Amino acid sequence: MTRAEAFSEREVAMCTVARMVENGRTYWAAGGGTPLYSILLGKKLYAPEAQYVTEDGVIAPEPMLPYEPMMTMLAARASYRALAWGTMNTAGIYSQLGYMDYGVLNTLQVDRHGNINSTFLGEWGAGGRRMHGPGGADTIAACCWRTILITDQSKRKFIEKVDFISSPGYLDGSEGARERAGLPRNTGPWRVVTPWAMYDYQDRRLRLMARVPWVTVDEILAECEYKPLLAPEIQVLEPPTEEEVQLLRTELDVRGQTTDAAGGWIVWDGEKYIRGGGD
Amino acid sequence: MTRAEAFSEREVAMCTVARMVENGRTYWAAGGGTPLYSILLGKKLYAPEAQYVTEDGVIAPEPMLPYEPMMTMLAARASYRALAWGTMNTAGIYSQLGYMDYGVLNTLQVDRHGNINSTFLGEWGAGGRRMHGPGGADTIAACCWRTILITDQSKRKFIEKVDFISSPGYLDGSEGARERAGLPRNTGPWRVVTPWAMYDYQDRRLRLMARVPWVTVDEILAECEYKPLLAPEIQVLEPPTEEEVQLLRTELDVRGQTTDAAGGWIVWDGEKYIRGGGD
Amino acid sequence: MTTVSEPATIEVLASGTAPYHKIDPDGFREWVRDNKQRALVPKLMTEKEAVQKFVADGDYITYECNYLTRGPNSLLHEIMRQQKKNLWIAGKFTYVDVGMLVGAGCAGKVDTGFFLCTPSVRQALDAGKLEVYEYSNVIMTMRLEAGAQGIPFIPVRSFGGTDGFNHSGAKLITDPYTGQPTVIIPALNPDVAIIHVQQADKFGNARIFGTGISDVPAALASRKVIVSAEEIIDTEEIRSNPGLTKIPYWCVDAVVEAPFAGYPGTVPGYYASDPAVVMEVFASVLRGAVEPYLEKWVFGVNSHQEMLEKNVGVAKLLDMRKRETIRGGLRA
Amino acid sequence: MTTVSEPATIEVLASGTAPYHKIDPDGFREWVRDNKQRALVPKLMTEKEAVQKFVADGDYITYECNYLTRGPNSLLHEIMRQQKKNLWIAGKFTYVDVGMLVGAGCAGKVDTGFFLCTPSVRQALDAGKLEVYEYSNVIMTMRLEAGAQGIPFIPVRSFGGTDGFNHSGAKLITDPYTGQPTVIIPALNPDVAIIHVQQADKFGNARIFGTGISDVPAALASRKVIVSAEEIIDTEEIRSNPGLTKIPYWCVDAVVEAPFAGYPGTVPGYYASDPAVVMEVFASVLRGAVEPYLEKWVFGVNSHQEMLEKNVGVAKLLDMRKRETIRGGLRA
Repeated sequence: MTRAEAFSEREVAMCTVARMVENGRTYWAAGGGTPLYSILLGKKLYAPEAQYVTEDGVIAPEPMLPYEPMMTMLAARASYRALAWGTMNTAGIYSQLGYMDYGVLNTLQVDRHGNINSTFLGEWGAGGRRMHGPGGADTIAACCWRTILITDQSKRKFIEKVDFISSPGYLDGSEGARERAGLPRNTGPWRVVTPWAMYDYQDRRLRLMARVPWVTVDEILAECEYKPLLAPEIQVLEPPTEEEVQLLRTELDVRGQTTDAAGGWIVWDGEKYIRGGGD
Repeated sequence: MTRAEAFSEREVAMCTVARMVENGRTYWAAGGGTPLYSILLGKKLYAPEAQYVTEDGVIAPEPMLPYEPMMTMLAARASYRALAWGTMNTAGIYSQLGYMDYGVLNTLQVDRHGNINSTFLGEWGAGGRRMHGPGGADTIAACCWRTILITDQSKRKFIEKVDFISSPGYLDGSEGARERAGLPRNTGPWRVVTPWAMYDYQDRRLRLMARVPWVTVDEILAECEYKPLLAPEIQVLEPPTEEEVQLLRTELDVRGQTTDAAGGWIVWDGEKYIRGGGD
Repeated sequence: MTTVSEPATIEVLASGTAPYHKIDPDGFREWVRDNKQRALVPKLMTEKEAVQKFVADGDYITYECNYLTRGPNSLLHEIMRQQKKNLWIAGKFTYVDVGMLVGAGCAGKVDTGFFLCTPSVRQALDAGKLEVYEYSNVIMTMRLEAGAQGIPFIPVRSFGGTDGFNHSGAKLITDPYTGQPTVIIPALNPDVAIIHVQQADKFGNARIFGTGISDVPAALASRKVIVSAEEIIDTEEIRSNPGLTKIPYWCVDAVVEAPFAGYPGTVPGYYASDPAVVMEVFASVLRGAVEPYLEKWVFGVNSHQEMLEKNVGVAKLLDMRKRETIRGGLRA
Repeated sequence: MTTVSEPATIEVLASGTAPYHKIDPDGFREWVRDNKQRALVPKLMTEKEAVQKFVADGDYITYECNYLTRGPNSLLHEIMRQQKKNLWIAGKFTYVDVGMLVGAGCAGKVDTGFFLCTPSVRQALDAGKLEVYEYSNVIMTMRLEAGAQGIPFIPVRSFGGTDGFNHSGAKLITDPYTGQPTVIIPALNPDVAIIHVQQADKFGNARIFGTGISDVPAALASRKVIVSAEEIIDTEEIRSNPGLTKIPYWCVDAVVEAPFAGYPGTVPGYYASDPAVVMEVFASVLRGAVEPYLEKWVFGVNSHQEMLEKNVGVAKLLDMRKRETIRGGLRA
């Protein structure tokens, strides 16, 4: 595998998630953006026998890539060569039944306990900024065995307590809080991936476990509103490879709408990675 | 229409029901016996635009007749040229939604309030005779707007109070009893048809409204365990026509399993109908 | 085998506080009895007639799927042209459509789901012209599923613990069978559903190919159902393969022949999208500049066909059709 | 729009008193996580292996549809041959099958539905060897539907007011949304489902043509699922038309290639029934003389294929195939 010479921050996060994709596991990709592209990237390069569904109930497709703009669900190319076609309740019901190993989703805000806000910034009903709502992410976060959250590393996103819980994390963080709220046993947030870092959870609290080579732990912590737990040893994530970014750019996000939507660029100067413009 | 010269008691009941079938109405036929044949007879002779479903969720078929023995549901000939195919829950759900105008069913026992027993003769759990159970008839009796019950005229069948309510009539006969039990509003028993008579309901109590020409009201009442209400004028039902019995015998119940299963024969002697052997 | 000791009551642990569309299973049944044709009656009409007849101001409306994929766009456009007011929108799996309906002045309430929350939506919210109640996509389609069964509510395994729950019609109860906290959600029976399908006969028997969101539940759960179809096919064709019928005629009140009704989006198996116009609508809704788009594509024409004629043209339509090369399972 | 005043509790107006199969949505999820293959793993095996591996004494079993129509008869016969004991049977839309299973000594409990209550069933009941709990066909398939959604119960609009209700696991509650009395029924998650289909691939992706009873809910609701198929088809064929797949592979634990498995009944589109043997089984079960039938068709042979070879023969099978002339919608 060859080192990629230049890549965007968003591409970093997608490549990191792609490497987490496992053969023989099922994934529910929230919407049709970074979660779907991360899974497809992982499936193409590392885990061809990973299977996924999207909200329209497509089961294990072999999509005809690239998609046309905004046509990542329901379109013929997106549902091509599936093993079965269903509906949104198909996806909902299989996840209720425990068939979905992993949910992959993104968000605007995530808090200390992995709760997700994509609905409202500010106090609901008392001024603030209305956003798009949870979509399918609420059911993904509730019912998949493990959820992987993709977001950007920013103080506005990593906050102590989300303004509005659109999709459930560990709620108030107490043991059994999800079960008391009616959610299935032994489910919940598992990883958070940003262009800079990866987090897991210890006792239902977010914990920094890894960083990319070109960012320090302090820089990461500076982009968190509160101080997350720290793993005893902070691992260093592998940067994107040339194969990964090529595939992303030529077959998946060919128009760059998903990968370029946010974040700066990182360039390999022959000795080290340098953070470039953007952001 | 020509008078039929000879016919069985069971044929009489089926022809009576067939004449009640209306264009533009929906029917749920319980099982695949007399209810289905009665509807098909009515559809073929009187109401081609009546539509029906059976328990397997077939919608408005044009079956290839005759059926092979016991093959009145699910078989290719039975579901032929339907407008849609479904499942048992299809039938269940459309009836819950109020799409089924009429349910047609048969039974072992019916009581004063139209309650139906097909489960147990005797005291449940304390000896007696176990029967086959309600099948789909419970949902038919609960959810179709009106139910038409086909049974034989016998003291053992027309009883004061059924031993076991398999499918609901007016329950204890009080106003609102069905609603209090969770059943949909304004539904319930509508007619009972036997080879001898037809009944409707007044204030949720069974009422004799018509008889066949060869049986007197007293003979009918002698075959009821209790005395049903009597309509001010007891109408006389038209006997089967040659067209009806021919169609029944040549296209529908070609092996006579349904029509000959019970009851004697009636013969036209040139002046009047005479009850013959059997019974 | 389990015998649970019987509580005399079921505890309600929490209740959302939002208004929800009226739940009345018995009333819905009576509507069906009095309004749904169980006879095979031809229901072909124009989009204009269908919307005049079956969409009223204040109606709760659901549609399948959305503006970009098998969208009932000819009907959505007509609703905007007829300036229907104060609609309550089932905002599940929507994209640009809610922003368009708000921009056109048609929307009064939204149950979300998901929708692009655009400047015009935010203005309407701030001005108190729009109310939003909180659900999620699957919770909305499960509400429709309950409505499609004629039952008042249904248990679900998601939604608990969210703030959406608090601003919804959901409840958390102690399940009487397991004793575990369980979320139940209110059924949804919209006043009107508009659904675009690939094929239908004149009575409304409809075929849908490919994946979907909640076409069948929406058709069963709604009091009035308008189906638009790429092609009207003969009932003989329907009867030749009953396994392909997704929605039976008796649910359907109006059938509109509407080739390319999904424009500028795709209808699987029939045509690919028009990417330039997809980006145009997306950008204009997102930027809150929806009026020019509506002016050009909705208000500036009298019908969907006129829009195709004036704004699209044969070459583009043929190209969209040509680019849709996948057929397996998408054409009968 | 409605805001109902919130009761702190929901009244339970009545409860059935019968035992019901364990309801444990979270436990079912864990079973799925630990036992269902999400990888594409070939699952072809013989009827003997499948029953040995996936049917245990005491299991709650459901099957589709029944002995006479698309019946999983090769598997039912094998269960009897292997003398599985004390099965709890989902007796919905059954016919002769319950009488056969009781006659073969395999059944311990039945949730009915409908079954031919034959002399041998009555003897077993009187001897205390068989227990029957009371439901109806739709109540049973709705219980499976709830089980297939992973929820503990579901409201229904029938069953209220019956004596079946009293001898079941149903409850009558005050619906917290409308205030009206509403029946809820316990979900059903069988231990094992056996389903005969027209086509499946080696992974278990299954196509079913024609009408059905509750194939898909049964497959989703059950811990172990054995599918037998008239034909094994290639996965390429499955992928060529995903709209025809009714059961996806991940629900299925075993796939048995079983041409003519529905004998003596029909499999729509493939073969008509054998009327003489249909009448034979019907008569023998009804008269309580089921042993000679079982001896000839079940115990006297080692496998379904041997039964076809010894007791049926080529000419009859070809004739059954020939008499099934209807193809529309029943063959891919």
